[in-house]
Amino acid sequence: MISLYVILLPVLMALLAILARGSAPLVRGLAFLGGIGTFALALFLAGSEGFNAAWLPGIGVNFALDATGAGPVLVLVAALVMIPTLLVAASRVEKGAAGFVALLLLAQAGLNGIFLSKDLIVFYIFWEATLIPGLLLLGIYGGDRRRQATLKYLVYAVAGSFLMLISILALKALSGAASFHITELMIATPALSAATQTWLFVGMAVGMMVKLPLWPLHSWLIDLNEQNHPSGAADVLGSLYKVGAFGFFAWALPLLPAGAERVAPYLLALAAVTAVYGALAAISQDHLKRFLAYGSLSHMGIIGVGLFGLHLAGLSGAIYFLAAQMLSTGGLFLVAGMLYHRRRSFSVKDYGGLAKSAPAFAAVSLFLIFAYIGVPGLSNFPGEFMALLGAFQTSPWPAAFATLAVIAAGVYGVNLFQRLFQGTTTVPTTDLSPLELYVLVPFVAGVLWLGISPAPQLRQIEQQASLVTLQLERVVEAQPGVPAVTLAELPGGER
Amino acid sequence: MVQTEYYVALSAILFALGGIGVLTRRSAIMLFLSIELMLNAANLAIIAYARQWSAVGAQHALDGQAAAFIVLAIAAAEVAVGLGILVAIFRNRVSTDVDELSEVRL
Amino acid sequence: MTFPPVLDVDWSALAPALALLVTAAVTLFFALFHKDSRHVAITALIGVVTAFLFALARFLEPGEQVASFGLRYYGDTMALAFTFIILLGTALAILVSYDQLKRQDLDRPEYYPLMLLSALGAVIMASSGDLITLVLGLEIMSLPVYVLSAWRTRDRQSEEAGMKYFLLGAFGSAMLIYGIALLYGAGGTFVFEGLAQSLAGGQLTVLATLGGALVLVGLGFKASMAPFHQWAPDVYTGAPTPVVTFMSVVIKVGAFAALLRVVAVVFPQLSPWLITALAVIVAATLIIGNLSALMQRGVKRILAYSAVAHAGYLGLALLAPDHGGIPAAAFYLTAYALMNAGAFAVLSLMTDANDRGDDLDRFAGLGAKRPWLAATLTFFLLSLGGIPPLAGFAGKVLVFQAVIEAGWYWLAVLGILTSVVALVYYFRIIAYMYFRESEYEAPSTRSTATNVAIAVALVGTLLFGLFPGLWHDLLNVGQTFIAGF
Amino acid sequence: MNDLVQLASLAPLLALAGAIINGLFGRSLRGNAPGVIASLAVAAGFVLSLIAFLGVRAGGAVRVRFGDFLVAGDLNIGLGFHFDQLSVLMMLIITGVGLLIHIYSIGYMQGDDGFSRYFAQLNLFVAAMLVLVMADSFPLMFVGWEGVGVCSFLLIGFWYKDLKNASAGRKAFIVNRVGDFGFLLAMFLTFKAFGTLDIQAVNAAAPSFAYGAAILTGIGLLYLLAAAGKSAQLPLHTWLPDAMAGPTPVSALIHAATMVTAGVYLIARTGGIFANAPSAAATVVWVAVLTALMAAIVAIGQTDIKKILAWSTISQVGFMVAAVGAGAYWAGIFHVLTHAFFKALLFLGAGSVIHALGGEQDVRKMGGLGRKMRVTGTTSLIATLAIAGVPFLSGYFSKDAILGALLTSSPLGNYGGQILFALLMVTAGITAFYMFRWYYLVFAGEPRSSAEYERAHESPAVMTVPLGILAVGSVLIGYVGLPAFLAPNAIQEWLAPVMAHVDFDHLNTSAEWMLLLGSVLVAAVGLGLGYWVYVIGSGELAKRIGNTPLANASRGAFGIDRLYRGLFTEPGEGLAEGVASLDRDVVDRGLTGVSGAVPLLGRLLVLLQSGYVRAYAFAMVLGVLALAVVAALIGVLA
Repeated sequence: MISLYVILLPVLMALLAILARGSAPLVRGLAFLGGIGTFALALFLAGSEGFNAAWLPGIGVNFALDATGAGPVLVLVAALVMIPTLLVAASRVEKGAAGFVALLLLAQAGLNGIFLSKDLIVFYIFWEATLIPGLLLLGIYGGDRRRQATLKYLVYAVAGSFLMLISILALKALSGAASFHITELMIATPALSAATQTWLFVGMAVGMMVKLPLWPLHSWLIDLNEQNHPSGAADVLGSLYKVGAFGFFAWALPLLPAGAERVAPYLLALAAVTAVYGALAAISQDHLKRFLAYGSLSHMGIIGVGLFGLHLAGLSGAIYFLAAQMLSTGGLFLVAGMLYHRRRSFSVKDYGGLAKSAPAFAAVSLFLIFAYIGVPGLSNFPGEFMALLGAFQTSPWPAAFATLAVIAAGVYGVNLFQRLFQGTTTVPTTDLSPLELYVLVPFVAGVLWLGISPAPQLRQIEQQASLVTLQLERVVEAQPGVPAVTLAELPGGER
Repeated sequence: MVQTEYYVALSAILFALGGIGVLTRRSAIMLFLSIELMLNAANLAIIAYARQWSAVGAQHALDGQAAAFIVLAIAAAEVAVGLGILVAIFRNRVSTDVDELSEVRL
Repeated sequence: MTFPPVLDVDWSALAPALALLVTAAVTLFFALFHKDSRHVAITALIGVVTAFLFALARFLEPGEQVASFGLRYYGDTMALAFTFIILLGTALAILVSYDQLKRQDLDRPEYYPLMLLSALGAVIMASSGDLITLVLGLEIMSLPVYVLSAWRTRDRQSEEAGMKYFLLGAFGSAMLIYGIALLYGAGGTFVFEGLAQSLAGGQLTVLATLGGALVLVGLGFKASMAPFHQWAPDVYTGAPTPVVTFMSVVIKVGAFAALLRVVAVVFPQLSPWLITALAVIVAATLIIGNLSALMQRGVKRILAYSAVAHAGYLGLALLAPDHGGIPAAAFYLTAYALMNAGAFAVLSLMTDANDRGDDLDRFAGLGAKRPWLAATLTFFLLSLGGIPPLAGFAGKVLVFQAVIEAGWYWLAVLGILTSVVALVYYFRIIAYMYFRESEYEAPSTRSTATNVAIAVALVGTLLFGLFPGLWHDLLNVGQTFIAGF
Repeated sequence: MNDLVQLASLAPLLALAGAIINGLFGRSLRGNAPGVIASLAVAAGFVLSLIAFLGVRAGGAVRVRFGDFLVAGDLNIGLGFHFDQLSVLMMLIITGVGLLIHIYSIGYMQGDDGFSRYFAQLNLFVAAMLVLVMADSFPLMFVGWEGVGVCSFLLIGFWYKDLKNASAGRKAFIVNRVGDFGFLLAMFLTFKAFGTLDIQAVNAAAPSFAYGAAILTGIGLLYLLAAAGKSAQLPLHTWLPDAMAGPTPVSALIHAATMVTAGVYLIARTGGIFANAPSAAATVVWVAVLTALMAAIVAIGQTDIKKILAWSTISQVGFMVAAVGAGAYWAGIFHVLTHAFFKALLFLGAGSVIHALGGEQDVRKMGGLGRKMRVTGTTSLIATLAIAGVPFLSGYFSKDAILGALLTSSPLGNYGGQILFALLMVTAGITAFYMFRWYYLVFAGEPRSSAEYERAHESPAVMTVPLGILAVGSVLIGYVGLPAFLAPNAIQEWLAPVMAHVDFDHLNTSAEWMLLLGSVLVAAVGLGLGYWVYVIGSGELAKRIGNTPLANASRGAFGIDRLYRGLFTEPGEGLAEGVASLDRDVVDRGLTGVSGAVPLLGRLLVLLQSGYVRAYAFAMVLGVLALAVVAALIGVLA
């Protein structure tokens, strides 16, 4: 049931925040409450028993949630990230903070739904519904060119996900599965002919590539981050909402193994390109948020490499990286927001030598940057390492190419730190305010937590990742019509 | 006795004429009359078929003949409503040229 | 073949229609002697509710007899389902008209009686079991709407709308009737069942196929499917908003109910090519409707084209009658009735006394000025765009599921691509409301009745969006859906 | 005993604790407190290392496993430490020399406003370095590996207000990243080949491959790339001279004694692989020897007191890498040990001088300082002689061992072992020469700049005491590795159990003697040459040979830096720019353009909505006719 509450609570808080939009302190309180409450629930989420109710039985859709596998990990990290983000939103947004907070909470609810749903249609519902809060955040609170950015975001996201919907519906229609529940589908769909699987996989892949995002379907991401509210809170949501990888991991790959095996090489190539491409583009960015956007694009490329290597370690690593990047990327977006709060500019040129007047700020930022570029011992390393290692086992050359991004990461990482904090002091600036300190502490803590003890989370993820590899293995000796996996082998098999 | 095909052919011709009228006449009245023509063409066809089907059974013939009357009624009703609207419009702009009814477009 | 006696009257099946008829008559007299149109509206509402209750009673305990007049007038689940939707739409329209008539000085006594009669026609269409009943229903439905479209006398646009609609409508029904004549010639009866049986196996004549095609055209016109849709945008723009609220829902429901019957029962016996033709028509409708809406600046007109587009999505269901297409269509129409009526209700609060001012610029900054109004409209638009978790999405899933089950993949892909476009123009309105500063002062119109309508529509949109099962299950409960199947 | 050894696992944690304390509360601590705390942390680490040393000597290698780190299916990497003869020795060097340098820094960094930050970062470095040597798996080792890189980045750019220093740190970090790239790929390939990343397991499994198997060679070369990055070997040596921008004690600890030897340690650790991949091993030696020679030549031409030492470090590390490449792992580690003492001593001496001269680093402005700075001068002399290879000092023995190894390593035989030997001999001579130059220009002769000379003064005890201790070490430490044919070679025996086996041809005693004499001779020649050029020739000679091409090349470090700037840096920046603009102007625009076509179509369709009733009717008729025609066709066909 917790898996249900973890979705309902943010929604409830969002509604309350709207109603309480009159009083800022009340809104702040609700935001904090929503963040903490969801996090508390998320702590007990893993392994809690799921939830299942008929939703549209006519065509076999059940509202099925389940807290096994990778979902709970992502929910937990996202919840951790949301606490400070909500705080920032509630205190740094001048006009309409309540709406901002509400939209963030709604989006969080949607994310939790994406991560926990075990019914393909329900998954799609959350996938699609979460888009709207993001759009409104961008459109209402964004910068001058927000309208173009919104339109671009809308078109990319919707065009992709609608095609995905067709694939999803065809999935059941063609495989004759009894329902859209993962267990039913997993038994039925691998029996489809490889050609059919390929088509369906491509259909799903389009939608997920947009949200991964992979080159060349990433342009929306850059504008989104550039135009979002300067506080950076909305960008944090953006970094949480990169759910394409999870979509592949939880649905496309296990449901269409034969299709995956055919298409994966091309996606792998794209991902490798994305990794290096993003890193290179990041090096020469002057706009802080564009910089971060390209940097995380590179991360997404590496995640893609991990996924499409179709190797157990790579898959686990990719998803772990997906969780970890929420912290470093999100934290840095908030840091960018804090810099903007001081100088009203995102241009790196306007900064320099801040370490002198704001040593603590510099230290935390450096810490997050190192996490961001995957320094071992910090959050991004385990995932990055395993993703590349896994992919290397199956297809060395693309993986090796993607590993080049590590060098580029070193370049843009230290470049950024230097241009912001080192050199001769431009204008003295204030060090972290108490609020900012409270905001950044969770990130630092989380970065250390994910960096030093990844094993427990990795085990949870592996439980689901092994399912993918299992399905893929079955492809080899699969005879048409013979179910690839049996109910017993599936996590949360009971419906 | 005359074969059904001929009636149907005639009705088809009438129907076509009506259609052409609709496309060519600019006066709402004439346009409307063309439509009436089409309706009557349909009626003719129905009656013709009714006669043909009476061979199979009275039931079928009755169906058609009843239908013919209903269609007549419909035509009448349309006239009533149509002329009503027409008069209303005529009161405003002293013309029944349908091509002037083209303010709302695109 | 043998038919049950012609005069087997199943009153419980007829009850809803009769209720509407009686109310129409009563309100007519009532209105003549009573100035305040609001009381008329309430009587009309009572009539609608009565009809609804009759239909409900029948729905809960379906009689052993599915139809009366020898399969000429159905009282089966399908007929009742569509009756519900028609009554729902009518009720919403009445609520929207409640205050608007006086404000826009449209209140002349015949308004509500005409509306009820039109609804009656739609109900008859939905229940019709033979082509003649169908035509009767269609005319009873259409004629009052022709008049209502021109209701704003001495308003050139309104008159033009009425005239256009009437002329083209008459043209369309002429074709329909001629098609019926040809079908009668081929099958010797007007009853769907009879036609199906007599056409089955027999040598198929060109005239029969042509008859089917003409019937398709006639009904397609009412359903505003391309290329027979062009009246819709102009009429929607010209006609008074409350009237548009009514016809955008009720007429579509009536037309599609009839289409579903014909396509499901008769077409299988005609040339399979007709289905292909239908598919082409649907495709054209989807493309034209959505792409044309993209260019509009008037919100009313955007919704008009979107209505055309939605005819296309319903057309998808039409292509899969025996793959759950019919319950899908019924559900979709329910959702459509709610969200479309809701959207027009909001619109009626936006327009001025002369029903002008639906330009996009008027909506700029509405989110700040009239937050609740903007929020509700946003809900309706997103639902129209098929965004979960709103009713529109559930409808879309059902329809596409059906059409895919039926194997129309290219049509499904086309439909989904066009609906991307659709979302763009719906979202354009939202963007104006929230992402821009307002240039005009927000409209001050307030109306409790309209708010009630909006509330009902909103609750319905959310309810059927969050729990679509509630309604959809009732639609395909075990019993055969279309009598005779 | 094991438990006691395991206790040493606390060493890095203690250092880390010190770092955290100084980092968080450093600025509120008064006076020398940060320095003291940091030194205590390292001292405790030294004691623990000593315990571990004794424990290992008594009971052999010990493994500790705290838990899992990275797990996925057959990938199972634990958090664990491995204490064996090699790692404890390294721990001793790190903590021992580290402790002395910490103490020295208290004096050196006196009054710097980044005092606590300095010690926090220095402690952090020690922690990372300990993790590096103690790790039992490659990924954990990589944690330390990158950790020390980060610390070196921070400490090189310690005085970040001058962007030059900061950029030096950046350069170091980026060049090291290139090495890390190699390390990562090496790990991936290792896992592909061995199915594990446990160092011991890999070493154990290596022999099961065919001798010289391609995959082993590949892994070896990738690890070489990693080592080249950390240990500043060709072609990744360019960062180390710039790294001198950091505080001198940092240069002593990180860029002389410990971090730069990580590459040596890595190759020694993975000896199992290199021992079975002769071509890879030979490549290692070639790279190392060429580096040593090149760096030695460059060292001659430098005028910055620290830069000379930096190049000398590159050269000396070259010696070590050559040794481990040749398979004489013990010799390499032995040189790491001795070098740690005398090179740290040299740097600290230099630091003491810089300290005395208030930041002056140009040797041409020095001279005769020995007279005013007795301790510094004497200890520096000892170090100079030691590194020059003067008999009976530590450098002599370790260098001799390396030369011998190159001569006798049998796998190297097929890859030009003799040539390598000869080259390294020459390098040894050059070493003696430039070190003499260094010492003479700084401490001996007449003061060339009176102003500086006047300012000069001996440094406080907190700095000189460490100098003394290191000096003693520089003299004595060599005796743990006496030539095997003369006396028991303690260090070789000590390391024997953990080192992969490589065959060496046995030299007869006379040859051994020849070798010893040879290296003595070389050292003598080098020093003599220096004496001739700088004392007798009193610099005139230097001026005359000063503008030969070789000399210019030496001064310009063979222009490799410039080459790289033209070859990688600028094209790299260009590439980045290119990608950015490509994304902005092509990818983005292109997709937007495609979507722009849709509204256009919409415009066309809207034109059909002419508003004329009859046009609409016409459209309907067209539709009907289309249907009719097709219907008719169907009928005809049927």
